[in-house]
Amino acid sequence: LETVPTIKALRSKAEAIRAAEFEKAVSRLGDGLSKKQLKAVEELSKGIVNKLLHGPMTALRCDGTDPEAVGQTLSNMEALERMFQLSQVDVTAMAGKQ
Amino acid sequence: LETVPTIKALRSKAEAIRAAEFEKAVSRLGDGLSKKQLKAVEELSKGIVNKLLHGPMTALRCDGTDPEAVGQTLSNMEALERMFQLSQVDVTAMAGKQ
Amino acid sequence: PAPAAAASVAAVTVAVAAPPAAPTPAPVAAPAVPSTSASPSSSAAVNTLFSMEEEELSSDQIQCKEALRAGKRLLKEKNGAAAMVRFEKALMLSKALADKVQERRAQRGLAASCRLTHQYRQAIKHLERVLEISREIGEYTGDADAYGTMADCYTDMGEFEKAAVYYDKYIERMNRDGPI
Amino acid sequence: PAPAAAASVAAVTVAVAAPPAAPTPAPVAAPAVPSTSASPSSSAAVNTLFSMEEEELSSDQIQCKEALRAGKRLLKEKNGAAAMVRFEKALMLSKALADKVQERRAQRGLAASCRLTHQYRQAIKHLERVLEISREIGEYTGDADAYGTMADCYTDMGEFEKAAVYYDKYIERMNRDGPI
Repeated sequence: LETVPTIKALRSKAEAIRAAEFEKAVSRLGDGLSKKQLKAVEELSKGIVNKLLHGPMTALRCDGTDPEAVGQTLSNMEALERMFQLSQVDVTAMAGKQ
Repeated sequence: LETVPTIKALRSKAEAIRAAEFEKAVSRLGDGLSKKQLKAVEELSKGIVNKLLHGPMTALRCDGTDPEAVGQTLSNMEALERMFQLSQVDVTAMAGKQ
Repeated sequence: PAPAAAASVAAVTVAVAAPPAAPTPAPVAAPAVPSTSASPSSSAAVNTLFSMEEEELSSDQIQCKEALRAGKRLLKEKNGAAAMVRFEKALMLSKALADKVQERRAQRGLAASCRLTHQYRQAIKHLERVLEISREIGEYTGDADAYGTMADCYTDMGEFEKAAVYYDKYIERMNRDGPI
Repeated sequence: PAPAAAASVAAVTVAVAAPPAAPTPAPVAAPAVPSTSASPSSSAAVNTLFSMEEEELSSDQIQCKEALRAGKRLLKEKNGAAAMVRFEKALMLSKALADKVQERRAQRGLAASCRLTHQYRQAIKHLERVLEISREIGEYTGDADAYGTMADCYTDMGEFEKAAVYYDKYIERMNRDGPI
Protein backbone atom coordinates (compact mmCIF):
# COMPACT_ATOMS: atom_id res chain seq x y z
CA LEU A 1 0.00 0.00 0.00
CA GLU A 2 2.98 2.30 0.37
CA THR A 3 3.20 2.32 -3.40
CA VAL A 4 -0.31 3.70 -3.97
CA PRO A 5 0.74 7.37 -4.03
CA THR A 6 3.58 6.47 -6.37
CA ILE A 7 1.17 4.85 -8.81
CA LYS A 8 -0.96 7.96 -8.77
CA ALA A 9 2.05 10.23 -9.25
CA LEU A 10 3.37 8.16 -12.14
CA ARG A 11 -0.06 8.19 -13.77
CA SER A 12 -0.27 11.97 -13.41
CA LYS A 13 3.16 12.51 -14.84
CA ALA A 14 2.50 10.27 -17.83
CA GLU A 15 -0.90 11.84 -18.46
CA ALA A 16 0.59 15.32 -18.39
CA ILE A 17 3.16 14.31 -21.00
CA ARG A 18 0.55 12.55 -23.13
CA ALA A 19 -1.92 15.44 -23.02
CA ALA A 20 0.76 17.99 -23.92
CA GLU A 21 2.03 15.97 -26.88
CA PHE A 22 -1.52 15.26 -28.01
CA GLU A 23 -2.44 18.95 -27.95
CA LYS A 24 0.68 19.80 -29.87
CA ALA A 25 -0.15 17.18 -32.50
CA VAL A 26 -3.75 18.37 -32.78
CA SER A 27 -2.63 21.92 -33.45
CA ARG A 28 -0.31 20.61 -36.17
CA LEU A 29 -2.97 18.34 -37.65
CA GLY A 30 -5.36 21.24 -38.10
CA ASP A 31 -9.08 20.93 -38.71
CA GLY A 32 -8.74 18.39 -41.49
CA LEU A 33 -9.51 15.48 -39.19
CA SER A 34 -12.86 13.86 -38.62
CA LYS A 35 -14.03 13.17 -35.08
CA LYS A 36 -13.31 9.52 -35.63
CA GLN A 37 -9.78 10.20 -36.80
CA LEU A 38 -9.13 12.49 -33.87
CA LYS A 39 -10.35 9.71 -31.60
CA ALA A 40 -7.93 7.29 -33.25
CA VAL A 41 -5.05 9.69 -32.65
CA GLU A 42 -6.05 10.08 -29.01
CA GLU A 43 -6.30 6.31 -28.65
CA LEU A 44 -2.82 6.05 -30.09
CA SER A 45 -1.44 8.41 -27.49
CA LYS A 46 -3.19 6.55 -24.68
CA GLY A 47 -2.22 3.16 -26.05
CA ILE A 48 1.47 4.01 -26.05
CA VAL A 49 1.38 5.34 -22.50
CA ASN A 50 -0.59 2.37 -21.20
CA LYS A 51 1.58 -0.25 -22.87
CA LEU A 52 4.76 1.51 -21.82
CA LEU A 53 3.71 1.94 -18.20
CA HIS A 54 2.27 -1.52 -17.78
CA GLY A 55 5.59 -2.97 -16.63
CA PRO A 56 6.44 -0.28 -14.08
CA MET A 57 2.87 -0.24 -12.78
CA THR A 58 2.86 -4.00 -12.33
CA ALA A 59 6.16 -3.70 -10.50
CA LEU A 60 4.50 -1.36 -8.01
CA ARG A 61 1.75 -3.81 -7.16
CA CYS A 62 2.22 -6.98 -5.14
CA ASP A 63 0.33 -8.34 -2.20
CA GLY A 64 2.24 -7.87 0.97
CA THR A 65 2.61 -11.51 1.94
CA ASP A 66 6.02 -12.50 0.67
CA PRO A 67 8.63 -10.37 2.49
CA GLU A 68 11.12 -10.68 -0.37
CA ALA A 69 8.55 -9.48 -2.90
CA VAL A 70 7.70 -6.56 -0.64
CA GLY A 71 11.34 -5.54 -0.53
CA GLN A 72 11.60 -5.69 -4.27
CA THR A 73 8.41 -3.70 -4.74
CA LEU A 74 9.74 -1.01 -2.43
CA SER A 75 13.03 -0.84 -4.30
CA ASN A 76 11.10 -0.60 -7.57
CA MET A 77 9.14 2.24 -6.04
CA GLU A 78 12.24 4.11 -4.99
CA ALA A 79 13.81 3.67 -8.40
CA LEU A 80 10.68 4.93 -10.18
CA GLU A 81 10.40 7.94 -7.91
CA ARG A 82 14.02 8.81 -8.61
CA MET A 83 13.76 8.22 -12.33
CA PHE A 84 10.50 10.03 -12.95
CA GLN A 85 11.12 12.65 -10.26
CA LEU A 86 7.77 11.82 -8.73
CA SER A 87 8.50 13.38 -5.37
CA GLN A 88 7.88 16.75 -7.00
CA VAL A 89 4.56 15.56 -8.31
CA ASP A 90 3.15 14.05 -5.15
CA VAL A 91 3.88 15.41 -1.71
CA THR A 92 2.98 12.17 0.06
CA ALA A 93 5.75 10.33 -1.76
CA MET A 94 8.97 10.38 0.21
CA ALA A 95 11.60 9.59 -2.36
CA GLY A 96 15.32 10.14 -2.26
CA LYS A 97 16.29 12.68 -4.83
CA GLN A 98 19.51 12.75 -6.74
CA LEU B 1 29.13 1.31 -19.05
CA GLU B 2 27.34 -1.73 -17.63
CA THR B 3 24.10 0.05 -18.35
CA VAL B 4 24.72 0.45 -22.09
CA PRO B 5 22.97 -2.81 -23.08
CA THR B 6 20.07 -1.88 -20.83
CA ILE B 7 19.64 1.44 -22.61
CA LYS B 8 19.58 -0.36 -25.92
CA ALA B 9 17.07 -2.93 -24.65
CA LEU B 10 14.78 -0.27 -23.24
CA ARG B 11 14.93 1.67 -26.48
CA SER B 12 14.07 -1.47 -28.45
CA LYS B 13 11.16 -2.33 -26.20
CA ALA B 14 9.73 1.17 -26.37
CA GLU B 15 10.18 1.39 -30.12
CA ALA B 16 8.39 -1.93 -30.61
CA ILE B 17 5.44 -0.66 -28.57
CA ARG B 18 5.40 2.66 -30.39
CA ALA B 19 5.62 1.14 -33.86
CA ALA B 20 2.83 -1.34 -33.12
CA GLU B 21 0.49 1.33 -31.76
CA PHE B 22 1.35 3.65 -34.63
CA GLU B 23 0.59 0.98 -37.23
CA LYS B 24 -2.71 0.23 -35.50
CA ALA B 25 -3.63 3.90 -35.53
CA VAL B 26 -2.68 4.32 -39.19
CA SER B 27 -4.92 1.45 -40.18
CA ARG B 28 -7.76 3.07 -38.25
CA LEU B 29 -7.07 6.51 -39.70
CA GLY B 30 -7.38 5.23 -43.24
CA ASP B 31 -6.15 7.02 -46.32
CA GLY B 32 -7.76 10.33 -45.41
CA LEU B 33 -4.51 11.75 -44.06
CA SER B 34 -2.01 13.88 -45.91
CA LYS B 35 1.68 13.04 -45.68
CA LYS B 36 2.13 15.99 -43.40
CA GLN B 37 -0.63 14.84 -41.07
CA LEU B 38 0.76 11.33 -40.98
CA LYS B 39 4.12 12.83 -40.06
CA ALA B 40 2.49 14.77 -37.23
CA VAL B 41 0.91 11.59 -35.89
CA GLU B 42 4.26 9.80 -36.05
CA GLU B 43 5.94 12.71 -34.29
CA LEU B 44 3.27 12.47 -31.59
CA SER B 45 4.05 8.82 -31.00
CA LYS B 46 7.79 9.48 -30.87
CA GLY B 47 7.36 12.55 -28.69
CA ILE B 48 5.45 10.63 -26.05
CA VAL B 49 7.99 7.82 -25.93
CA ASN B 50 10.96 10.21 -25.78
CA LYS B 51 9.50 12.40 -23.07
CA LEU B 52 8.36 9.41 -21.04
CA LEU B 53 11.68 7.60 -21.26
CA HIS B 54 13.85 10.64 -20.64
CA GLY B 55 13.81 10.10 -16.88
CA PRO B 56 14.67 6.39 -16.91
CA MET B 57 17.31 6.91 -19.59
CA THR B 58 18.95 9.68 -17.62
CA ALA B 59 18.92 7.41 -14.58
CA LEU B 60 20.93 4.87 -16.55
CA ARG B 61 23.69 7.31 -17.41
CA CYS B 62 26.24 8.68 -14.98
CA ASP B 63 29.97 8.91 -15.19
CA GLY B 64 31.62 6.29 -13.03
CA THR B 65 33.48 8.62 -10.70
CA ASP B 66 31.24 8.92 -7.65
CA PRO B 67 30.90 5.44 -6.11
CA GLU B 68 27.52 6.28 -4.57
CA ALA B 69 26.14 7.44 -7.91
CA VAL B 70 27.42 4.26 -9.53
CA GLY B 71 25.56 2.15 -6.99
CA GLN B 72 22.37 4.07 -7.60
CA THR B 73 22.72 3.79 -11.34
CA LEU B 74 23.15 0.04 -11.02
CA SER B 75 20.10 -0.27 -8.83
CA ASN B 76 18.14 1.83 -11.33
CA MET B 77 19.32 -0.53 -14.02
CA GLU B 78 18.19 -3.61 -12.11
CA ALA B 79 14.81 -2.07 -11.40
CA LEU B 80 14.29 -1.13 -15.06
CA GLU B 81 15.29 -4.57 -16.26
CA ARG B 82 12.81 -6.14 -13.85
CA MET B 83 10.03 -3.71 -14.67
CA PHE B 84 10.36 -3.74 -18.43
CA GLN B 85 11.45 -7.39 -18.59
CA LEU B 86 14.46 -6.36 -20.59
CA SER B 87 16.40 -9.55 -19.97
CA GLN B 88 14.18 -11.22 -22.56
CA VAL B 89 14.91 -8.50 -25.05
CA ASP B 90 18.67 -8.41 -24.79
CA VAL B 91 20.81 -11.44 -24.07
CA THR B 92 23.78 -9.40 -22.90
CA ALA B 93 21.74 -7.93 -20.08
CA MET B 94 22.04 -9.98 -16.93
CA ALA B 95 18.98 -9.06 -14.92
CA GLY B 96 17.24 -10.82 -12.11
CA LYS B 97 13.81 -11.91 -13.20
CA GLN B 98 10.76 -12.08 -10.99
CA PRO C 1 -30.64 5.24 -13.68
CA ALA C 2 -31.66 2.05 -15.47
CA PRO C 3 -31.55 2.10 -19.27
CA ALA C 4 -35.27 1.32 -19.60
CA ALA C 5 -36.14 4.38 -17.53
CA ALA C 6 -33.98 6.64 -19.67
CA ALA C 7 -35.65 5.34 -22.82
CA SER C 8 -39.15 5.91 -21.49
CA VAL C 9 -38.26 9.42 -20.36
CA ALA C 10 -37.26 10.17 -23.92
CA ALA C 11 -40.51 8.73 -25.25
CA VAL C 12 -42.61 10.74 -22.83
CA THR C 13 -40.78 13.97 -23.52
CA VAL C 14 -41.23 13.61 -27.22
CA ALA C 15 -44.93 12.71 -26.82
CA VAL C 16 -45.58 15.77 -24.63
CA ALA C 17 -43.77 18.10 -26.97
CA ALA C 18 -45.51 16.73 -30.05
CA PRO C 19 -49.16 17.76 -30.35
CA PRO C 20 -50.73 15.68 -33.14
CA ALA C 21 -51.77 18.77 -35.12
CA ALA C 22 -48.40 20.27 -35.92
CA PRO C 23 -47.33 19.19 -39.38
CA THR C 24 -45.54 22.47 -40.08
CA PRO C 25 -42.34 21.50 -41.83
CA ALA C 26 -41.10 25.06 -41.62
CA PRO C 27 -37.43 25.36 -42.55
CA VAL C 28 -36.10 25.89 -39.09
CA ALA C 29 -32.68 27.47 -39.12
CA ALA C 30 -29.86 25.23 -38.10
CA PRO C 31 -29.61 25.92 -34.39
CA ALA C 32 -26.63 28.02 -33.47
CA VAL C 33 -26.49 26.43 -30.07
CA PRO C 34 -26.94 29.00 -27.31
CA SER C 35 -24.09 29.10 -24.88
CA THR C 36 -26.47 29.58 -22.00
CA SER C 37 -29.85 27.94 -21.75
CA ALA C 38 -32.15 28.10 -18.74
CA SER C 39 -34.11 24.88 -19.06
CA PRO C 40 -32.22 22.64 -21.42
CA SER C 41 -34.35 19.52 -21.35
CA SER C 42 -37.70 21.09 -22.19
CA SER C 43 -36.49 23.48 -24.86
CA ALA C 44 -34.41 20.73 -26.39
CA ALA C 45 -37.42 18.43 -26.57
CA VAL C 46 -39.42 21.07 -28.44
CA ASN C 47 -36.61 21.64 -30.91
CA THR C 48 -36.45 17.92 -31.57
CA LEU C 49 -39.88 17.98 -33.15
CA PHE C 50 -38.99 20.42 -35.86
CA SER C 51 -35.47 19.43 -36.71
CA MET C 52 -35.88 15.64 -36.77
CA GLU C 53 -36.91 15.44 -40.40
CA GLU C 54 -34.60 18.02 -41.87
CA GLU C 55 -31.31 17.67 -40.10
CA GLU C 56 -29.09 14.69 -40.10
CA LEU C 57 -28.65 15.30 -36.39
CA SER C 58 -31.58 16.28 -34.24
CA SER C 59 -31.41 19.45 -32.25
CA ASP C 60 -31.09 17.39 -29.09
CA GLN C 61 -28.14 15.56 -30.53
CA ILE C 62 -26.49 18.78 -31.61
CA GLN C 63 -27.10 20.40 -28.24
CA CYS C 64 -25.77 17.34 -26.47
CA LYS C 65 -22.57 17.37 -28.51
CA GLU C 66 -22.26 21.09 -28.03
CA ALA C 67 -22.65 20.74 -24.27
CA LEU C 68 -19.99 18.02 -24.18
CA ARG C 69 -17.63 20.19 -26.18
CA ALA C 70 -18.20 23.22 -23.96
CA GLY C 71 -17.72 21.05 -20.88
CA LYS C 72 -14.42 19.73 -22.17
CA ARG C 73 -13.20 23.22 -22.90
CA LEU C 74 -14.11 24.33 -19.39
CA LEU C 75 -12.35 21.30 -17.95
CA LYS C 76 -9.22 22.32 -19.81
CA GLU C 77 -9.55 25.74 -18.21
CA LYS C 78 -9.82 23.97 -14.84
CA ASN C 79 -13.28 25.45 -14.31
CA GLY C 80 -14.89 22.43 -12.67
CA ALA C 81 -18.11 24.08 -11.57
CA ALA C 82 -18.94 25.54 -14.99
CA ALA C 83 -17.95 22.31 -16.71
CA MET C 84 -20.29 20.37 -14.45
CA VAL C 85 -23.29 22.43 -15.63
CA ARG C 86 -22.49 21.57 -19.28
CA PHE C 87 -22.03 17.90 -18.56
CA GLU C 88 -25.27 17.79 -16.54
CA LYS C 89 -27.05 19.19 -19.57
CA ALA C 90 -25.33 16.66 -21.83
CA LEU C 91 -26.29 13.90 -19.43
CA MET C 92 -29.98 14.84 -19.49
CA LEU C 93 -30.02 15.14 -23.26
CA SER C 94 -28.18 11.87 -23.78
CA LYS C 95 -30.62 10.10 -21.48
CA ALA C 96 -33.57 11.63 -23.32
CA LEU C 97 -31.99 10.42 -26.56
CA ALA C 98 -31.19 7.05 -25.01
CA ASP C 99 -27.70 7.56 -26.45
CA LYS C 100 -25.42 5.52 -24.24
CA VAL C 101 -22.21 6.57 -25.94
CA GLN C 102 -22.95 10.22 -25.29
CA GLU C 103 -24.17 9.42 -21.78
CA ARG C 104 -20.85 7.73 -21.08
CA ARG C 105 -19.03 10.84 -22.26
CA ALA C 106 -21.20 13.01 -20.04
CA GLN C 107 -20.55 10.73 -17.06
CA ARG C 108 -16.81 10.91 -17.70
CA GLY C 109 -17.00 14.67 -17.89
CA LEU C 110 -18.97 14.82 -14.65
CA ALA C 111 -16.39 12.62 -12.95
CA ALA C 112 -13.59 14.92 -14.09
CA SER C 113 -15.57 17.98 -12.96
CA CYS C 114 -16.17 16.42 -9.56
CA ARG C 115 -12.47 15.65 -9.20
CA LEU C 116 -11.60 19.25 -9.98
CA THR C 117 -13.99 20.38 -7.25
CA HIS C 118 -12.70 17.70 -4.84
CA GLN C 119 -15.98 15.76 -4.76
CA TYR C 120 -14.24 12.42 -4.92
CA ARG C 121 -17.17 10.21 -3.82
CA GLN C 122 -19.36 11.76 -6.48
CA ALA C 123 -16.64 11.32 -9.10
CA ILE C 124 -16.40 7.64 -8.24
CA LYS C 125 -20.17 7.25 -8.66
CA HIS C 126 -20.03 8.73 -12.15
CA LEU C 127 -17.15 6.43 -13.05
CA GLU C 128 -19.08 3.41 -11.78
CA ARG C 129 -21.83 4.41 -14.18
CA VAL C 130 -19.21 4.70 -16.97
CA LEU C 131 -18.20 1.08 -16.37
CA GLU C 132 -21.85 0.03 -16.24
CA ILE C 133 -22.54 1.65 -19.62
CA SER C 134 -19.49 -0.06 -21.11
CA ARG C 135 -20.99 -3.40 -20.11
CA GLU C 136 -24.40 -2.40 -21.45
CA ILE C 137 -23.10 -1.46 -24.88
CA GLY C 138 -20.35 -4.08 -24.96
CA GLU C 139 -17.71 -1.48 -25.77
CA TYR C 140 -14.98 -1.07 -23.21
CA THR C 141 -12.79 1.76 -24.53
CA GLY C 142 -11.57 3.87 -21.64
CA ASP C 143 -12.38 1.39 -18.91
CA ALA C 144 -8.74 1.15 -17.85
CA ASP C 145 -8.77 4.94 -17.54
CA ALA C 146 -11.94 4.81 -15.46
CA TYR C 147 -10.50 2.28 -13.02
CA GLY C 148 -7.29 4.30 -12.77
CA THR C 149 -9.18 7.49 -12.06
CA MET C 150 -11.36 5.81 -9.43
CA ALA C 151 -8.17 4.61 -7.76
CA ASP C 152 -6.76 8.13 -7.94
CA CYS C 153 -9.88 9.38 -6.15
CA TYR C 154 -9.52 6.80 -3.39
CA THR C 155 -5.85 7.79 -3.10
CA ASP C 156 -6.83 11.44 -2.75
CA MET C 157 -9.22 10.45 0.06
CA GLY C 158 -6.47 8.47 1.79
CA GLU C 159 -8.28 5.14 1.25
CA PHE C 160 -5.23 3.27 0.02
CA GLU C 161 -6.73 -0.23 0.37
CA LYS C 162 -9.58 0.62 -1.99
CA ALA C 163 -7.18 2.48 -4.26
CA ALA C 164 -4.98 -0.60 -4.51
CA VAL C 165 -7.95 -2.75 -5.54
CA TYR C 166 -8.83 -0.36 -8.35
CA TYR C 167 -5.22 0.16 -9.46
CA ASP C 168 -5.04 -3.61 -9.86
CA LYS C 169 -8.07 -3.55 -12.15
CA TYR C 170 -6.49 -0.65 -14.02
CA ILE C 171 -3.16 -2.43 -14.46
CA GLU C 172 -4.92 -5.60 -15.56
CA ARG C 173 -6.64 -3.69 -18.38
CA MET C 174 -3.98 -1.21 -19.46
CA ASN C 175 -2.01 -3.70 -21.51
CA ARG C 176 -4.99 -4.95 -23.49
CA ASP C 177 -5.50 -3.95 -27.06
CA GLY C 178 -8.22 -1.45 -27.65
CA PRO C 179 -10.69 -1.76 -30.50
CA ILE C 180 -8.97 -2.00 -33.87
CA PRO D 1 29.97 13.71 -49.42
CA ALA D 2 30.09 17.49 -49.09
CA PRO D 3 26.93 19.46 -49.95
CA ALA D 4 28.67 21.48 -52.63
CA ALA D 5 29.64 18.29 -54.45
CA ALA D 6 26.07 16.98 -54.36
CA ALA D 7 24.74 20.22 -55.78
CA SER D 8 27.26 20.30 -58.59
CA VAL D 9 26.48 16.68 -59.47
CA ALA D 10 22.87 17.65 -59.89
CA ALA D 11 23.79 20.63 -62.04
CA VAL D 12 26.03 18.54 -64.26
CA THR D 13 23.44 15.79 -64.66
CA VAL D 14 20.76 18.20 -65.70
CA ALA D 15 23.09 20.03 -68.09
CA VAL D 16 24.12 16.80 -69.80
CA ALA D 17 20.55 15.61 -70.10
CA ALA D 18 19.33 18.94 -71.43
CA PRO D 19 20.44 19.68 -74.98
CA PRO D 20 19.61 23.34 -75.72
CA ALA D 21 17.52 22.49 -78.79
CA ALA D 22 14.69 20.54 -77.16
CA PRO D 23 11.74 22.83 -76.46
CA THR D 24 9.19 20.04 -77.04
CA PRO D 25 6.57 20.49 -74.36
CA ALA D 26 4.90 17.22 -75.32
CA PRO D 27 2.24 16.12 -72.82
CA VAL D 28 4.19 13.31 -71.20
CA ALA D 29 1.92 10.90 -69.38
CA ALA D 30 2.19 10.98 -65.62
CA PRO D 31 4.83 8.34 -64.95
CA ALA D 32 3.48 5.18 -63.36
CA VAL D 33 6.76 4.68 -61.55
CA PRO D 34 8.45 1.43 -62.60
CA SER D 35 9.23 -0.87 -59.71
CA THR D 36 12.55 -1.90 -61.23
CA SER D 37 14.79 0.41 -63.17
CA ALA D 38 18.29 -0.42 -64.40
CA SER D 39 19.97 2.97 -64.41
CA PRO D 40 17.95 5.32 -62.25
CA SER D 41 20.07 8.45 -62.37
CA SER D 42 20.46 8.77 -66.14
CA SER D 43 16.89 7.87 -67.10
CA ALA D 44 15.53 10.04 -64.34
CA ALA D 45 17.56 13.02 -65.46
CA VAL D 46 16.14 12.72 -68.95
CA ASN D 47 12.60 12.51 -67.63
CA THR D 48 13.18 15.64 -65.61
CA LEU D 49 13.50 17.68 -68.76
CA PHE D 50 10.06 16.84 -70.05
CA SER D 51 8.02 16.70 -66.91
CA MET D 52 9.41 19.76 -65.10
CA GLU D 53 7.02 22.22 -66.70
CA GLU D 54 3.85 20.17 -66.67
CA GLU D 55 3.87 18.19 -63.48
CA GLU D 56 3.82 19.59 -60.03
CA LEU D 57 6.41 16.96 -59.19
CA SER D 58 9.15 16.06 -61.61
CA SER D 59 9.64 12.47 -62.61
CA ASP D 60 12.82 12.39 -60.54
CA GLN D 61 10.95 13.58 -57.52
CA ILE D 62 8.23 11.00 -58.02
CA GLN D 63 10.73 8.23 -58.54
CA CYS D 64 12.65 9.33 -55.47
CA LYS D 65 9.53 9.25 -53.31
CA GLU D 66 8.54 5.92 -54.79
CA ALA D 67 11.96 4.45 -54.05
CA LEU D 68 11.78 5.68 -50.46
CA ARG D 69 8.33 4.16 -50.06
CA ALA D 70 9.42 0.83 -51.51
CA GLY D 71 12.48 0.84 -49.28
CA LYS D 72 10.41 1.44 -46.18
CA ARG D 73 8.09 -1.39 -47.10
CA LEU D 74 11.03 -3.74 -47.57
CA LEU D 75 12.49 -2.62 -44.24
CA LYS D 76 9.22 -3.55 -42.60
CA GLU D 77 9.52 -6.97 -44.20
CA LYS D 78 13.05 -7.16 -42.74
CA ASN D 79 14.52 -7.46 -46.23
CA GLY D 80 17.60 -5.33 -45.66
CA ALA D 81 19.40 -6.12 -48.91
CA ALA D 82 16.42 -5.30 -51.14
CA ALA D 83 15.65 -2.18 -49.10
CA MET D 84 19.20 -0.99 -49.55
CA VAL D 85 18.86 -1.04 -53.36
CA ARG D 86 15.78 1.21 -53.14
CA PHE D 87 17.40 3.63 -50.76
CA GLU D 88 20.55 3.78 -52.91
CA LYS D 89 18.33 4.78 -55.80
CA ALA D 90 16.54 7.37 -53.65
CA LEU D 91 19.91 8.69 -52.51
CA MET D 92 21.16 9.20 -56.07
CA LEU D 93 17.95 10.87 -57.13
CA SER D 94 17.82 13.13 -54.10
CA LYS D 95 21.41 14.19 -54.69
CA ALA D 96 20.66 14.89 -58.36
CA LEU D 97 17.68 16.95 -57.23
CA ALA D 98 19.75 18.60 -54.48
CA ASP D 99 16.83 17.77 -52.19
CA LYS D 100 18.35 17.51 -48.75
CA VAL D 101 15.15 16.43 -47.02
CA GLN D 102 14.79 13.44 -49.31
CA GLU D 103 18.50 12.73 -49.08
CA ARG D 104 18.20 12.61 -45.31
CA ARG D 105 15.36 10.11 -45.63
CA ALA D 106 17.45 8.00 -47.98
CA GLN D 107 20.40 8.10 -45.59
CA ARG D 108 18.13 7.04 -42.70
CA GLY D 109 16.81 4.19 -44.81
CA LEU D 110 20.33 3.11 -45.74
CA ALA D 111 21.34 3.15 -42.08
CA ALA D 112 18.38 0.94 -41.15
CA SER D 113 19.16 -1.40 -44.07
CA CYS D 114 22.78 -1.66 -42.98
CA ARG D 115 21.73 -2.47 -39.42
CA LEU D 116 19.47 -5.23 -40.69
CA THR D 117 22.41 -6.70 -42.57
CA HIS D 118 24.75 -6.19 -39.59
CA GLN D 119 26.92 -3.60 -41.35
CA TYR D 120 27.15 -1.42 -38.28
CA ARG D 121 30.09 0.77 -39.34
CA GLN D 122 28.35 1.59 -42.57
CA ALA D 123 25.09 2.34 -40.71
CA ILE D 124 26.95 4.79 -38.48
CA LYS D 125 28.40 6.54 -41.53
CA HIS D 126 24.93 7.06 -42.98
CA LEU D 127 23.69 8.40 -39.65
CA GLU D 128 26.60 10.81 -39.44
CA ARG D 129 25.48 12.14 -42.81
CA VAL D 130 21.92 12.42 -41.43
CA LEU D 131 23.18 14.67 -38.65
CA GLU D 132 25.25 16.66 -41.13
CA ILE D 133 22.21 17.29 -43.32
CA SER D 134 20.19 18.39 -40.28
CA ARG D 135 22.79 21.05 -39.62
CA GLU D 136 22.86 22.06 -43.26
CA ILE D 137 19.12 22.59 -43.47
CA GLY D 138 18.74 23.80 -39.89
CA GLU D 139 15.99 21.26 -39.21
CA TYR D 140 16.77 18.73 -36.51
CA THR D 141 13.76 16.40 -36.43
CA GLY D 142 14.93 12.88 -35.79
CA ASP D 143 18.40 13.77 -34.57
CA ALA D 144 17.74 12.21 -31.15
CA ASP D 145 16.75 9.05 -33.00
CA ALA D 146 19.91 9.16 -35.09
CA TYR D 147 22.16 9.48 -32.03
CA GLY D 148 20.27 6.66 -30.31
CA THR D 149 20.63 4.40 -33.32
CA MET D 150 24.34 5.15 -33.65
CA ALA D 151 24.73 4.22 -30.00
CA ASP D 152 22.78 1.02 -30.62
CA CYS D 153 25.22 0.17 -33.41
CA TYR D 154 28.23 0.73 -31.17
CA THR D 155 26.53 -1.43 -28.54
CA ASP D 156 26.03 -4.19 -31.09
CA MET D 157 29.73 -4.02 -31.91
CA GLY D 158 30.61 -4.21 -28.23
CA GLU D 159 32.09 -0.70 -28.20
CA PHE D 160 30.37 0.43 -25.03
CA GLU D 161 32.48 3.55 -24.44
CA LYS D 162 31.50 4.98 -27.81
CA ALA D 163 27.93 3.84 -27.28
CA ALA D 164 27.78 5.69 -23.96
CA VAL D 165 28.95 8.91 -25.62
CA TYR D 166 26.20 8.71 -28.22
CA TYR D 167 23.51 7.64 -25.74
CA ASP D 168 24.38 10.79 -23.81
CA LYS D 169 23.80 12.89 -26.90
CA TYR D 170 20.54 10.99 -27.49
CA ILE D 171 19.31 11.53 -23.92
CA GLU D 172 20.24 15.18 -24.06
CA ARG D 173 18.01 15.64 -27.12
CA MET D 174 15.08 13.33 -26.39
CA ASN D 175 13.38 15.69 -24.01
CA ARG D 176 13.45 18.66 -26.35
CA ASP D 177 10.37 19.79 -28.12
CA GLY D 178 10.28 19.06 -31.78
CA PRO D 179 9.08 21.57 -34.35
CA ILE D 180 5.60 22.86 -33.60
